[in-house]
Amino acid sequence: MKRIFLIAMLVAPLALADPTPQDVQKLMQRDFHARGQAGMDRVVQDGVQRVCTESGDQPPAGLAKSLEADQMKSIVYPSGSLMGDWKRGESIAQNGRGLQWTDKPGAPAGGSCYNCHQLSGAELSYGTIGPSLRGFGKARGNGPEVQRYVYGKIYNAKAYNACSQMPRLGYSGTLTEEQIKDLVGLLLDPGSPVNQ
Amino acid sequence: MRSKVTPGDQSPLKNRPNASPVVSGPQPVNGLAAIVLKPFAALAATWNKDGFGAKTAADALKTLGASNPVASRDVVIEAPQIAENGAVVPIEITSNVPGTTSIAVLIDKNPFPLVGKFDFMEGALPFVKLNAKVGETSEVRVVAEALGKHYVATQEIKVTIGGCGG
Amino acid sequence: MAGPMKMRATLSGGVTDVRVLMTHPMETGQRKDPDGKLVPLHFIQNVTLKVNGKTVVESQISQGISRNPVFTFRIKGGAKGDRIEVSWIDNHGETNQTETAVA
Amino acid sequence: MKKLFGFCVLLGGAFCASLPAQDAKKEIQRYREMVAEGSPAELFEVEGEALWKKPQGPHKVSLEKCDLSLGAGVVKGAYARLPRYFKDADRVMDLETRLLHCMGTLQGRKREEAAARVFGSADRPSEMESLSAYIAAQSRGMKMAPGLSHPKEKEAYAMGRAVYFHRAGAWDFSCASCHGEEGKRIRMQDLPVLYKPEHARPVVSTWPAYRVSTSQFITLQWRMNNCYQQMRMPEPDFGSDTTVALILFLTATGKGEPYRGPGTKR
Repeated sequence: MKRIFLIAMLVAPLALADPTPQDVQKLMQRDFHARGQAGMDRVVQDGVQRVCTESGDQPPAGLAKSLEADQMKSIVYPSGSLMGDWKRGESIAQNGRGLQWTDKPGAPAGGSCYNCHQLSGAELSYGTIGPSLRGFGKARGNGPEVQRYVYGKIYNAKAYNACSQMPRLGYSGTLTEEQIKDLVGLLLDPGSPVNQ
Repeated sequence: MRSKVTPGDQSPLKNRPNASPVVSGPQPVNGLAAIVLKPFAALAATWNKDGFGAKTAADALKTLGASNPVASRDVVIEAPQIAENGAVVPIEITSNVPGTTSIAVLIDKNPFPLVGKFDFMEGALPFVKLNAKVGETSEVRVVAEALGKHYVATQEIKVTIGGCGG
Repeated sequence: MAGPMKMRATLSGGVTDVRVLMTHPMETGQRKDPDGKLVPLHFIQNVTLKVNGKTVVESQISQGISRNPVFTFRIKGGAKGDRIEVSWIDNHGETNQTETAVA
Repeated sequence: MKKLFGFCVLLGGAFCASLPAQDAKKEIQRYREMVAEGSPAELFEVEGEALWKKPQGPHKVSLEKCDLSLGAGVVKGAYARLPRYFKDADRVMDLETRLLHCMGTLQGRKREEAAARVFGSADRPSEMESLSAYIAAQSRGMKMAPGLSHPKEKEAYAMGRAVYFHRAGAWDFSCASCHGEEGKRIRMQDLPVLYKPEHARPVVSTWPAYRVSTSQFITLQWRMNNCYQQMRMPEPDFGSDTTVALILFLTATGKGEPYRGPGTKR
């Protein structure tokens, strides 16, 4: 990991006079305070965040690859089918709460999926930061390979694209294993509104 | 004092259960009664308790003697088809029906559909712009009264979720 | 004490446009406060518009009107300097009023 | 759909279209315009003016002598010049930070007391919110021109830009995660790309603003705070260098636009 930082420093496009991510982090450590479940540990960048900040989300290919491989190791797959209940998945996708200082610690969080993605055709209010997922399962089927990909992508999107804007919903502790399975169901179940 | 001079409190239809279902009959002029009997109109105004307490648009319209209004394109609703937030939905209403003396606004799906009734006199144009709460996707129903007859127009307003929802 | 009101009345093309803002919570009686207690029903019931002392619009409204109500009314004719008054009364008997001259 | 068609006949065909996505966007735009026409923001200006003139604190004086960068007591045009470096405090300050400063220096109020309730509620707006509405409104028509020449202003601008692109927190977000690419939106909300002048101009010229979804008047400090909440970060201190730097960066990016707020937001 240390070596990765050094390489990242060399490719950093920022001019010398500009504040570095370390400078920003130091200022934030002084200017922010813990509140509710949002502790000050969250201000400290991890390797992915640091490299992505330094490279403007465009790390060199080799570095991206090694970061992704590293992130892939974090994914914990449950045994058995990864397809949960799409109905519960839909309400998780609608819910935009979780991990904020205003959210009750321990209360079930949402995936905020509709904030960035189109899913069910019935929901007009969807975001476009991520790609549309309309008909996702219809186009790809719902075999074990696809299930594994979707589960992994939701669990840790950075394992597939180091500087993805998508949160690492499993890795960050936002969603439980069960909830991620329900979202897999929402995307892949032929009965899900996503695939109508 | 309030109940005695409140035409809206006592629906004329209650006294006339067999009133014509097609076009409702002439109504007492609320404003006039209020002015004559109450010098401080704003401080002791009429308020249609039954109408505002009604849980369906049909029941509310009954209290206005407007059970079967005639559809009219002269009642014009200017409102967005989609509202980003149901807490504030702007609705602009104009009645081009000659002789309009009042406009009632109802949101069908609200727990209490009737949100307002406006009586116009002395040169006020039959026009109002207001902000209403619309709890869920619903029809907006506007009923204008002119020369004792009632005219209606409706428009659907879809209520969506805006922002991060967190 | 009731919060502020603000009004403007402008004459243009032979029509006076009156826009009035009122400070009021317009509570539905169904909302819960942060402690989970129901906030009691509290809303304006009547809004009256007068021109030079004569009532021209009598409004009856419900809790279905948005918080901090805004109304626009129109009066045919009128002249600059006409006195426009708007008053309201709510279900607690609280009242407020404001006046302005047509500009 | 059948129902909708019925109403089409009634309304002379004006609303006959169903609602494909592109129309949905247009309708939302219309919704925003109609809401903005009747904004209660002005009610907060009235309240704010009264607060500006109200004697408060141990010194029992009003804020009327507060120097908002154009000299003691000059309100007209002051907001459009902020954030800016203030020599007496030796730091860059935005409007709210400056007001807090004046509450201390003029009114003799302790920071803990004055800053205890900077973000209000619909039921009880904060002093800071009403004051911001009043002071910002006195800059209507003036071009946004924050301070960018003093070394500390330059330093804050550079820091603000770095903060904008800095990824951290439980969800790995920077400001640019949402406000980073053109044509994107969250739910129905279009996302301005705030490091681009053409996007920043209409934004900085309409804050602070009344928010219809919560019936609250909201300030830029609140906006920064709320963004960090949604970014799953800890809470930034009110008026901290981080927030002021970010506000300076955004305002400077949108500079030159005539101020036309306080605005109305979703």
